Amino acid sequence: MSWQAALIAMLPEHLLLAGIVLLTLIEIAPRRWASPLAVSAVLVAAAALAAALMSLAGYAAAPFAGHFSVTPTTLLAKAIVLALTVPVVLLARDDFGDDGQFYLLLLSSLYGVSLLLSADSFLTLFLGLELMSLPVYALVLLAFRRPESAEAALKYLILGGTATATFLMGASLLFGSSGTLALSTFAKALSANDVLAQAAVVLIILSFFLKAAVVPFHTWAPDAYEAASIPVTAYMAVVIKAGVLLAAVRLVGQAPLSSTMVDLLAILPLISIVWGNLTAMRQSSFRRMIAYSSIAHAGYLYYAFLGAGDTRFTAVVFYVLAYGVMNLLAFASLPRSADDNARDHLDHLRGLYQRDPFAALMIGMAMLSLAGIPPLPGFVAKFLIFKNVIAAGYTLYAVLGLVGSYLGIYFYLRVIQYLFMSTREPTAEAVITQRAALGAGVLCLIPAVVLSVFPGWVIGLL
Amino acid sequence: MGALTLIVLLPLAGFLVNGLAGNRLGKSFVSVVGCGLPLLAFAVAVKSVLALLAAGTPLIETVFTWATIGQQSFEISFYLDRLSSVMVLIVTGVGSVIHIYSIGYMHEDNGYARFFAYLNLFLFFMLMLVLGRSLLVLFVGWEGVGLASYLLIGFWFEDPVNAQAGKKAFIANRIGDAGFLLGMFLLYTALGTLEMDRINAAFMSPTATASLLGLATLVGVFLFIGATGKSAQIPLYVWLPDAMAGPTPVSALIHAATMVTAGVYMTARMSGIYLHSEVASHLIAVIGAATALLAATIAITQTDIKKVLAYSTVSQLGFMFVAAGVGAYGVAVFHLYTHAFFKACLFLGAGSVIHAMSGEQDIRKMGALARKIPLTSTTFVIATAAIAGIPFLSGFFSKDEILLYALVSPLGSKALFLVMALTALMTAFYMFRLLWLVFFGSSRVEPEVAHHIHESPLSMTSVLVILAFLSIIGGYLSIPHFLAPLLPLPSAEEAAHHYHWTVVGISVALGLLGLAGAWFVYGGSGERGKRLQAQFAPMHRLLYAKYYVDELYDALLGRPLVWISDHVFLRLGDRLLLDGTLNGLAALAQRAAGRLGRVQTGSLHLYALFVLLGIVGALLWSWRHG
Amino acid sequence: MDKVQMLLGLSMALFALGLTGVIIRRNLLVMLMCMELMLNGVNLSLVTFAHQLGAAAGAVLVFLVFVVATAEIAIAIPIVLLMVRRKRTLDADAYADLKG
Amino acid sequence: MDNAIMLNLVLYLPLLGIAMLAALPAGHEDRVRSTSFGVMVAQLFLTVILYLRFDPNVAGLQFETRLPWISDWGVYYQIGLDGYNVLLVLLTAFLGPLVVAGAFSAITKDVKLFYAMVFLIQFAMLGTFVAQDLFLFYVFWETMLIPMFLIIGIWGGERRIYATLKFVLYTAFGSILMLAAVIYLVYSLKQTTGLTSFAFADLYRVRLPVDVQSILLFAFALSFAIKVPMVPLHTWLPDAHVEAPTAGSVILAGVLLKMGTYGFMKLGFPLFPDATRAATPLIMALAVVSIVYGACLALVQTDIKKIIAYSSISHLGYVMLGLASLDLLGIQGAVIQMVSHGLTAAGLFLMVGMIYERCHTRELAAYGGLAKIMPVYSVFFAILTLASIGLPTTSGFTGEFLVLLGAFRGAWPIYQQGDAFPLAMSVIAVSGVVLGALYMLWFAQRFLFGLAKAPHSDLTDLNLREKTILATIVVAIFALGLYPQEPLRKTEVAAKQYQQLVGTSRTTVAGSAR
Repeated sequence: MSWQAALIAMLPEHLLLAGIVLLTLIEIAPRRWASPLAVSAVLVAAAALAAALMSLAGYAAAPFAGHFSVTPTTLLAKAIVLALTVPVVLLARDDFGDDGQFYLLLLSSLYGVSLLLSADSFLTLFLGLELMSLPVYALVLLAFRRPESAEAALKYLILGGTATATFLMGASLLFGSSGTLALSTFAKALSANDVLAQAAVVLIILSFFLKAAVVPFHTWAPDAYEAASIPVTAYMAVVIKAGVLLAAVRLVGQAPLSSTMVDLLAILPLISIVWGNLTAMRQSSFRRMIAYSSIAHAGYLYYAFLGAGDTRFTAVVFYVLAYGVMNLLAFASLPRSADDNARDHLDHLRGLYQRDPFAALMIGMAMLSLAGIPPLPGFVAKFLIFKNVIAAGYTLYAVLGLVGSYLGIYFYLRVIQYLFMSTREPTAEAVITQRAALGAGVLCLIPAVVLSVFPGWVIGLL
Repeated sequence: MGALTLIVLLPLAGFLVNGLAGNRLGKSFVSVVGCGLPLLAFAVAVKSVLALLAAGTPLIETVFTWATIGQQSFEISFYLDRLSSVMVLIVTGVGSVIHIYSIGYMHEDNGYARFFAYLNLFLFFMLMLVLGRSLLVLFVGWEGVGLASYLLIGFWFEDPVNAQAGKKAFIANRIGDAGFLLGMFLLYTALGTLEMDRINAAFMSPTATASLLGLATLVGVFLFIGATGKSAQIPLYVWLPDAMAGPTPVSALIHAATMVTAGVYMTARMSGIYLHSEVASHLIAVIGAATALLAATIAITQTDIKKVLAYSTVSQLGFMFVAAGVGAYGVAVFHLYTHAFFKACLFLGAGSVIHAMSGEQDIRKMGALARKIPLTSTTFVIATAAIAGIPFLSGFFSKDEILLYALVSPLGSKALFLVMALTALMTAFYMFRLLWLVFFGSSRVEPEVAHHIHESPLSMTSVLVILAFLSIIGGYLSIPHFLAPLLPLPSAEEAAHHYHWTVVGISVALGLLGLAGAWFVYGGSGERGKRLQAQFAPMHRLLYAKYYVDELYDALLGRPLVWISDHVFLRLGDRLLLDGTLNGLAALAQRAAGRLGRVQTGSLHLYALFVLLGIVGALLWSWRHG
Repeated sequence: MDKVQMLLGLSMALFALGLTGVIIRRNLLVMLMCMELMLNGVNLSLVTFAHQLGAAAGAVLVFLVFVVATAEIAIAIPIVLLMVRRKRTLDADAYADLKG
Repeated sequence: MDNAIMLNLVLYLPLLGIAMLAALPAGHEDRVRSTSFGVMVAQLFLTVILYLRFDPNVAGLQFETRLPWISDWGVYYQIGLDGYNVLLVLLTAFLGPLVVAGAFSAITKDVKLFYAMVFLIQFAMLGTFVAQDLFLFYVFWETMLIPMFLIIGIWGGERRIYATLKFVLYTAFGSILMLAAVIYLVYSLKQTTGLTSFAFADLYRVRLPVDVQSILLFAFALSFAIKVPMVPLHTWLPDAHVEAPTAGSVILAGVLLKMGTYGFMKLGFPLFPDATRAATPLIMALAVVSIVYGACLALVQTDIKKIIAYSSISHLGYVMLGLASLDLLGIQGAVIQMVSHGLTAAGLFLMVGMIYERCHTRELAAYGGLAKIMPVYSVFFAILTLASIGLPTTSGFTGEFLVLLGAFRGAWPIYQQGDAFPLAMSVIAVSGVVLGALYMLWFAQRFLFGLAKAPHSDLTDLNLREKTILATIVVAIFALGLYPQEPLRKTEVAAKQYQQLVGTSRTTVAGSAR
């Protein structure tokens, strides 16, 4: 491997690394000489841009052969994940202001994600996963506004650790059955009927379920999401989920699935669709509701794997894009308030339309999109996935999944009902519209519109 | 624009003018428009009838094509032959004079313009009915007159009773119309046309297929259902007596002279079909006879002057249907025509009486009015004599022929003849009873009413005179003979000759008997009447209550319908079953949501347990299926 | 070769033990240890395979696992401290404020 | 202007309207109203031009636009006019200004949002009608939900939340299954013919075994039948109507319900002809049940709006009967009946709204003797009532007469082959004529006649705006009743195509239903 190749191929990672270094310098410097927010925003954006351009240029290289490689698709995935992080950074403004550690942790976790996305061996994959997860445990903790956040962090940590262990156990069994840690062995094992390999595959898949919060491994999500602060929740709900799913695509690739795997990849996601959508109905905390909704969405996302091999990547990427953008739009438009508890409470949204029509419309739009109602992007994304599932011949699963998604409509509409149909209670104070948050909102609104009006163009790009 | 179209449109113009601007134009103008246009229509009608007689072939005017679908097209066209010419003359002629009568009768009413607008609207639809070439046009008129009658019955809508009566009339007619529609559909399906001349031709043509003729009965019955509604026959006659809630001119025009006879006209018009169906014809005859008898019995006991006349109308319509039923369509139309005169005269006379009695309609509170309102009473006497079948008056001729053909026609029978004879007797009886109770005998008028009893204005009395005159001479124009080319009488020539004078004798006897009977019972103080009533108290109660038919219908149809709709459909079906299920499901989802939420206890142990179970379960699953 | 089998069985046992420990033990620190136990189970199996197959990759992964395990604990301990400062107990069941 | 462009303009004018409203500064509610009205009128104007330019003799699409939208799936942005939708597009555009004008005085809260929502739903409805690509159709179809959800939910009555959620959840459920069916249909098209396309024209060619057809038809029918609505899927309608603001009811009754029948006519039945013909008895039965059931329920309602709501169920039963009859008269009648009901129901709801603005109650018991107090109002009301019970010379008669005649004519040969069921259905359907008169006249009698009830003795009669609105509708009603020839000409080709599509078998033996 040539170090130039490494230099170029890992440009996005390097940019993130540079960001990490800079932030550390800012932290240790006696006097603040740059705004961490600005730095991280710029660098994440730059990294995203770099990845995107490289992907468009069709750049491909394997600086660490067998462990780390980039292809246009991986770069595209990276670009999307990084791009989705930019609004998160902006969002952090009024929760963390210029508190550097948040950005530090965020970027390191992001580094993990991008490592994850071009891993070729279980070594790198494992590194990526952990590098992604560990900072997040700390991030959850970081919201000192909530006394429970420590509890949440620990729950997340312990279950996450379990996931790691499960993953490693799977990896080692795979290693044992194939003699190598190359990622490609997984795809082979999918169709193999050697007991060891199959167990390995199952364990690895389950660990990914756990990271993406699929029933019954979802239990950490609601607590962590609720106790974390808005930017962190957004990060977990969007970026982490996106990273895990894209990694899963990389892992499974285009390999055909044995019927056992199909059922595994259909039934648990199906359950989590139903479970998430039902449980969300009764929530009074916005973030907790979003947590359950994200559990359901994890279900839809894993459905994508039922589709034919060559359709999976597109489906997942498009869905992640639509889902992420809309989630971030909602988070960006949430009304601000001193008291985090109150702010998180759904009642805080009552009559928001009277107070801040724009925000209300944005949140409403996001909810409808998440509910998968046309013409919003969420619909096209769902359609894409279910189309593939049916085309692959799993009509029954598709129908059940759709019916499950029907259950979800209610609680999204409930939010809209709060926004538009109930009058504001006098206590709710006027909204302080944050420029940064507004920027984040706009940043999401544009792609949202593009995705709704020209879905064909976007799909064409993927 | 053709003459026939003009005839139809003139009243429409009147309706539009009076309806849209009447209130601003003042009564005199309204009267001019309201009466002038019908008169004009009458003139045009006369002219075109003359043209028809000159031409000899029916006049046909196509106005426009209503709809073309595929090959078939529905055309709005008018058709004038001898039959429709009789009708159009009656409608425009009698109609016009009744309009004139209304000037005086309605003068005080503040709905004056509205009234004339409605009357003109009625004429418009009625003319459409009688001039329409296709059943479609006829049906438009058919429903239209129903609407006009609905509006006019409920003219004084502030009294819920009147509105109720109007609704009742409309619904009863609608029920008939449903049958009528089915008849139309069947014909259209079979022949692909609704034009009546074509339909008749198709049925009469020697090449008519058996399958087509096989439909005759069904079609005939369906159409007749429509007739029973419009012409108040059993079982749908119940609306007509209530319809008397409308202003008296309306009763005269719509519920005596013209609209109610539409059914008879239709049967005559469709004779081509009925001639091929003995069953249908018999049905018509039987229903007609039964209705005639039933109505006559009821009429005997009624005490409201207009109700008596109403039931007599029902009864007379029964006569007409008997004629149609025995195949003597010309005779039916003949009676229709004479009836138009004397019944209109009677109603308008009644109106004049009511006018004089300042609104009183109960004949028990009248009596000995002859001297106070001579002109009215004279005309009333003449008309009564006419309907009772006293010789040499119009009614005598038509009724006599009905009785004759009921006996001699191949479709007739002795029984039928006897029933009709009995009915004729009753007719004479209750009419003369009415006459006596109102105009002769001792006065039972309340004093405060008594001192301002006055003869009606000229505009009304003149009309009475005209109609009385027509009731006298009307019979000398033999309609059956006039219509013979179109509607040949049943082939019973020698039988007719053989029985002719017998029947004449009988009917004259009946008329006089009725007169004598009424005189005997109600003459003088009318004590005998009361005693008779006391003797047959239960029967009298039954008759006076009109056999409780209204109550019966309400109990058998009205209440069950509402009850089922309310309890079965609404409460059980919609609320309990459908909404109950849905709300149940919603509640279920909510409860499930609660349950699932409670699983999230917050205990780390439980969470870990889930993970363990998940892993173990998945592994076992994969081993079992792998 | 039964030695490998045995070692593998042992590693599995460790793993299962760890997971059960997380489930049943009430003390937070013990739970963390159990988590480590799972990882060590994995390590054992990795080493075994590496040895059996004579491939170094497995052994390399083991070192990474060590690193990560320490990192996890490094984050976990302060969290636990925070929690204990709040409620003055190590009993995991005391910390179930987030639920529903 | 080029027709295709004009059609697009008609379609997007509402969005333009929304933009204009957004541009308006807050507070100027009258300017909001006038702007909305202006846009709607412009739209109507353009639509009328298109209607006049529409060539009745051309089979297939006119004024077509076809652009690739999601090329990878063969989804096209394809819109155009044909005999199926031309009248409904005209109806939609016709009601637009009336809806806007009707809400001038009624809506005072969040005026801007309200008119924006009206525009949005107008856009969605027009889109649904003109869409010629199944994906596009579905997108528009679903988009309709949201504005209606808000219109009922924000400006509705007391139980508006319940009503609007009921409406959305009901409809959404149908759509979900339809979505699955859509995907499956397209996928099987790809399987059988190899081309991936959502275009109606292509989908009409797909061949499927009857059992698969039936399943798919069921999925489509569920969605459409809920919109129509057909008994027993109707219970959302009364609540939605009662709680919705006048404009909402007018849109619902005027256009939205036609979506269901249009869907059946354009998609449901032609796509699955064999299943349809197999299910015809069921469809007819449901149609007749809707006619009778709706009428009976209308008979016992005490809430004015509910009476009209249930009457809608009854009237749309005729449409379904006509479509199921597969007789040209019936089909044409069904089309006319759709428009006719759109006019009469819309008119009646507008009138209810007008009286509600004056008396603030929908309880029939509270009314009476309006004919005395508000003569003009009563005249209009009477006319609309008569139109709704299908009195000759009104549009209602044209529709009902043709439908019933067609149903009868279609059933007769079947009867002669020994199956009396369809005939029986068409005969029972005729009874709807009586029931219709029964409930509407009883309603009118209690509403208009009798003595004036005390509180309303000093009501002001209709003002000029209201008169104009109603007069427009009444004119249209009589036009359709007296000279249906013109619209019938425009739809005839489509009716024949429908007849032919549903009439000819497109089944296969080797089906791949999984």
